[in-house]
Amino acid sequence: MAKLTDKMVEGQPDLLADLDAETLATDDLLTEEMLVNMGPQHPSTHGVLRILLRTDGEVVREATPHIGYLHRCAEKIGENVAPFQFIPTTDRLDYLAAMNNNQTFSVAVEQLVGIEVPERAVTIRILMAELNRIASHLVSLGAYGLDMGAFTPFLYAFRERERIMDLFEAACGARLTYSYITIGGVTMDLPDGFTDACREFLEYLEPKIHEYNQLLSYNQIFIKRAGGVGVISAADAIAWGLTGPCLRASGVRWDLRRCMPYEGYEQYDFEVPIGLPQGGEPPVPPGVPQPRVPRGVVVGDCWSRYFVRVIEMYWSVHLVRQALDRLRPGEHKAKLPRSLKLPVGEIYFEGENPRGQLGFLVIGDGSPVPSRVKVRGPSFNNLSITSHVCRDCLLADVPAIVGSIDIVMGEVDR
Amino acid sequence: MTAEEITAVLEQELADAIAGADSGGMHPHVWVTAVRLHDVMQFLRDDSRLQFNMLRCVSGVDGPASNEIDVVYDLLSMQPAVSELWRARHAFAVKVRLDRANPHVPSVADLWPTADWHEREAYDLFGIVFDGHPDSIKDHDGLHPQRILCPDDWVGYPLRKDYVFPDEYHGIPGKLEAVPPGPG
Amino acid sequence: MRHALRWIVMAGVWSALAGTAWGAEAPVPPAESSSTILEAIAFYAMAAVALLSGLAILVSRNLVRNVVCLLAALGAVAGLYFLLAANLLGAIQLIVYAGGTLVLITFGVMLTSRPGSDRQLVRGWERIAGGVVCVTLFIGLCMVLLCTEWATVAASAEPTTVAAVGRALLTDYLVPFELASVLLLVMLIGAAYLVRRDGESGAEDDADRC
Amino acid sequence: MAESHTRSAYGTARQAGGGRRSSRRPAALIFFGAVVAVVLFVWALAAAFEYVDGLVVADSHRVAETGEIVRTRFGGPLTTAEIVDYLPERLRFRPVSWLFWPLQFSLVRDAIAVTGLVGFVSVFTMYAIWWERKVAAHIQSRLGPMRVGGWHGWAQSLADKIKLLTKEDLVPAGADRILYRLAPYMAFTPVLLAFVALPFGTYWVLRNLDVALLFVLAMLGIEVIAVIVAGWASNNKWSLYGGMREASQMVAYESPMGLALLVPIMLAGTLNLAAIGDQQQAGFHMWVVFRNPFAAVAFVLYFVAALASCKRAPFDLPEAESELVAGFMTEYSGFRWGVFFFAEYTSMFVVSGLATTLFLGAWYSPLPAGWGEALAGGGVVARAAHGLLFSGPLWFIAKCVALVYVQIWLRWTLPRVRIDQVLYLFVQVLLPLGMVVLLGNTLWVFLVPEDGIVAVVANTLLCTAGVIVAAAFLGVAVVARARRYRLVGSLAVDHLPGA
Repeated sequence: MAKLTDKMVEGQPDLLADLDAETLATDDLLTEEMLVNMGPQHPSTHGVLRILLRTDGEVVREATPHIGYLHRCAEKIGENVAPFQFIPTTDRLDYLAAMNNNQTFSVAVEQLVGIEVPERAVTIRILMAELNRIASHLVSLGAYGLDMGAFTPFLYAFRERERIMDLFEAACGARLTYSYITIGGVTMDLPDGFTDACREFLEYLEPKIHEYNQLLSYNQIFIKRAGGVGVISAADAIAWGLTGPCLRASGVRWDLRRCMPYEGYEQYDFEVPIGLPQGGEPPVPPGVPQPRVPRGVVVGDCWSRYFVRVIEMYWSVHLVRQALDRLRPGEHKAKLPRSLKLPVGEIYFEGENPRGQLGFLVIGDGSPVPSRVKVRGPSFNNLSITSHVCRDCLLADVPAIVGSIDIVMGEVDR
Repeated sequence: MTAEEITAVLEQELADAIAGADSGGMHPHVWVTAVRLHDVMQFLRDDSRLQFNMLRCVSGVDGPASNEIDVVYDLLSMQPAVSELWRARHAFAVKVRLDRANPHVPSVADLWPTADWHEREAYDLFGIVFDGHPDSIKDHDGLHPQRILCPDDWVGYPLRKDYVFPDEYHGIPGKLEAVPPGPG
Repeated sequence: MRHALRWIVMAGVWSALAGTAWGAEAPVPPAESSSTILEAIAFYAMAAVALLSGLAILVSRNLVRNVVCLLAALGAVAGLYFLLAANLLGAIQLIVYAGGTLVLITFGVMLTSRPGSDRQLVRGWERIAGGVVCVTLFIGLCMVLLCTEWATVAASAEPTTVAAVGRALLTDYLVPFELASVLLLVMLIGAAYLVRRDGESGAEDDADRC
Repeated sequence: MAESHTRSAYGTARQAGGGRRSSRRPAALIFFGAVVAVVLFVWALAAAFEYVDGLVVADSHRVAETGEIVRTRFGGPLTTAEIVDYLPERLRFRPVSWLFWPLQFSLVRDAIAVTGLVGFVSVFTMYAIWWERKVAAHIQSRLGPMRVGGWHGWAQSLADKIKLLTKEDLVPAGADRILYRLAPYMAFTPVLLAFVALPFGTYWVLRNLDVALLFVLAMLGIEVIAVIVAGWASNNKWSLYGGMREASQMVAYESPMGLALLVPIMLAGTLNLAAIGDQQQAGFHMWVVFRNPFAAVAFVLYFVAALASCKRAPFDLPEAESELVAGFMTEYSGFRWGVFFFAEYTSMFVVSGLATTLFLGAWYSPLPAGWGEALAGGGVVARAAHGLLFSGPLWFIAKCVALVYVQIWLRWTLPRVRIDQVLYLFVQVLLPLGMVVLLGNTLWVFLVPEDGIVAVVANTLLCTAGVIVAAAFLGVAVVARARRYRLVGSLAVDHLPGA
């Protein structure tokens, strides 16, 4: 198919550029094909993403995402620093889920070197990763409401996220880029009083998620705007390498924490919610009012992607509670030599991030510095399906679809 | 199936395409010749026993010591299930060794559309040209997949070991000490 | 020339809108005192605006400028109606023309004009024929204007209330009223049919047409 | 602890500069004082004139006319001599009559009225903007502007206005200069003109037009053209989209709005807003919205169409932030953007003014006006009590403010509707509904006897429904106020030691 490239854009005369009132004849006003740049500065592109839209009136004929505005070449840094110095760079990949990034990279290196992580450290890691998953989903739900024009849910979501920020700040002093989970365990042990503050937060959060359902999820206008829009079939999702909530919303019950368990996730009991057709009832932990999928929703559409994240927040709360019960006193970090020599060999490990499967290919060559660190960002793959999904949709649907895929540019551009 | 069985099936079916195998270790993979890569990938995806339906990652690896560039394809086979959990059958990797001066390898974007962006990134950062890539353009570097992360007129491939960061780009100084020639 | 045009448009829009407000005079226009002078000023201002913005429409080729000039012209005509204490007519003129038709014209012209279709070549003899027709028309109009003696009715004490118009419509002029409504209905159905015959059928295509 | 420290430091700085401070009057205070003074002076003049008009003009008119009182606030012949003759003895010395001399020219009286009107409109709009930010904040469990001008940041929109005034006045390259500058004023002037025919009270109307309703609708229609022109002239693809969306939205909502307005006209029998308002004075059961079920549905239909007409709440597509950056207002900044904003809030008031006058018993309180007859004629205090309890501009403004509140409330809870859904809703759902309501109302007016059993039952049912809805509003407000700490939760919680 004729791909749209920047070269063609330069060639395209900007219809309105040389508008001089006298010379313009009426025919230039005809709404034939128009090239519109949504981004890189645009209120609803979640960061520095530029989507070139070829539109005919309100209907978008083709949408081509252009990325690379936030490219810092993190992988080059990976090849020049020791693994525990690379941890702060992993914070800045998916800057809304720094704990999960740290955890995945640490597990990859630990499996490569063969380090035994103490029991308490593993539990703290799962506790922190699931809390960060809740925080990340809160941001994506709030931002998605904003894309649809509902301003209020964003504020509620950030009000809840503030509580999680306080918990993280108490644990490791940072609010966004924690570098708390490192190779061999966690940098500092939990402060006393953390576990009851965490339990109190979970008591506070659970009814609030139900409140959002009333405010946004079951709102008729929201369902009309999101239901049946940007439908991705299971085959397309797998073909385009979609992972995480986007894959599950298309009906694929696949979650690395259950299908390829790591870090002791197999000992925790939780369900994997998937996109359900109209009237379906997603699995919910006990004590939570049973949500039901409203009319007009199709498996794999924007609404399902949004709602899978809501249900996952319920299960993450359930997981954090189990992790809190499982906490035993003990070492918080394994004893490691000063400069950790990486064995000659390679490993490709993927962890379940809030946005999908974050993969690390780490190749060691005997020196303390890895010879190659490849980062497979889930948003990078999730975003690649935009041009396939946004064909012949309305202009107002493009932010809806991109918002439901929930991308973070730090992870796309690396 | 275990890594050894997969290698055995591959050697039995496409013996000439396989250049080596390392099914032990944590990252079981098989070496494939660049020319026959597309057939191997086609077989891996469509064979009833293997069914690798998800291409997880395409990564370029630069090894200046042996003067070659590798391309690593990480594949995963997911066992679909109607309502309960999908099962992970097996994960496997395919590696191709290319000449560092003129790395060419056929594109697999037609088998897994996810490869489209991964291959563009591999070209952008390593200079590996994927022949037959759907988003190819012809410019000063000849026919190649379009760059995805760096600007289109960027010179050089950043992740190569021998890459030297440019002094300036459109007047923006690259290095502190190298004072760029005054613009204009 | 462009500056003059600019001032005409600005004066036109301002006086038209001011005229509508001020023109809506109290029901009893006082016979004497200074207001007749004000009325005369308003009348000539609005007449001038109507003429000049009409002229401006001919001169300018930019659609949206034409829209603004048309708005000024229609507003001025509405102002004149208000001056004549025909408030109903003034309000209808504003709603139907300035509010509704103008938007539809803008919308219609923008969506339907094909590129290059309106640049017909005007050859020599067509120009002459056009000129002749215009001159004859102009002379005819002037003769009509000068020869007939207009029935100068006294300034009506009461502005025609809506009730009076309504009663007249449904009693004395019922037949033309019904005929007009039938005509409108036929046009409505015709328009719907034309759009439908354009190849699209079914409701979901309408979503694409907007 | 931190807060007090800075204040004291700030305090000390002030003492240090004490000497200089007294000479430097805060500019805002002077400016605001001037505005208040002008508004008060105009209101005082209008009130004085209304007092004189009440005394003098009433009799002269009844004599001249054929019995029917044609009395408007500012119409009718009035000479200084007449005024002075009727003044009480002690006021009759030379300078007073000299003072009233200019009032005889109707143009002067109009000028006073228009100034008062513009004064009211600008003050109301300024506070509507501030109020929307406060209401939105409290809906979103935050505080909104708190700092500018003291108590709850009351001078916030004043500060915004001054900031907008001082912003650079730029016109985008390639924009159509004349139209770009003209568009905001084309948007604002018609909405202000709508106030000419909008009655605040029986005599509180600048021009008691016989076709007042049509005139106000016409003015709202012209504003659309300003948006299209603005969208086109700012040479920006996003604003072109905003302009086009406004055009298609206008085509969609105009017809259902017209049909919905036919119902109260049919019940009242006239287009004169003052007359329609006066027919609803016999207590709240006589309000049009409670007359028959079709009128109630017509009110809801009109309100939805009105939301679309002033681009509010779910229908704010022409300036949809998340899709079109800022729609037709993308290229506007500084004062021009302020004028567009002003026009939007003023049209919100005009639209709710129409809804109040036509459906919610205009300037009459729920108490039947008959009870207040004794108070009406009395002295100033009695007239004030009458104004507060029974009928007067305060009731009209209160109802309009309530409807504006509903519009604000809707904006901060509902997501935005898509353009084809708006067209579908208005053309294929509300238009047929409007026709059914019109037909139903016609049959109801003809077939159902005015005080027959059916009409009374329907009326009481609707009245009870109305009372229940009003009580529900108040109830929710009170309960939420009482439990506001428990609901909001996190604002009142103490942070962890480390945080």
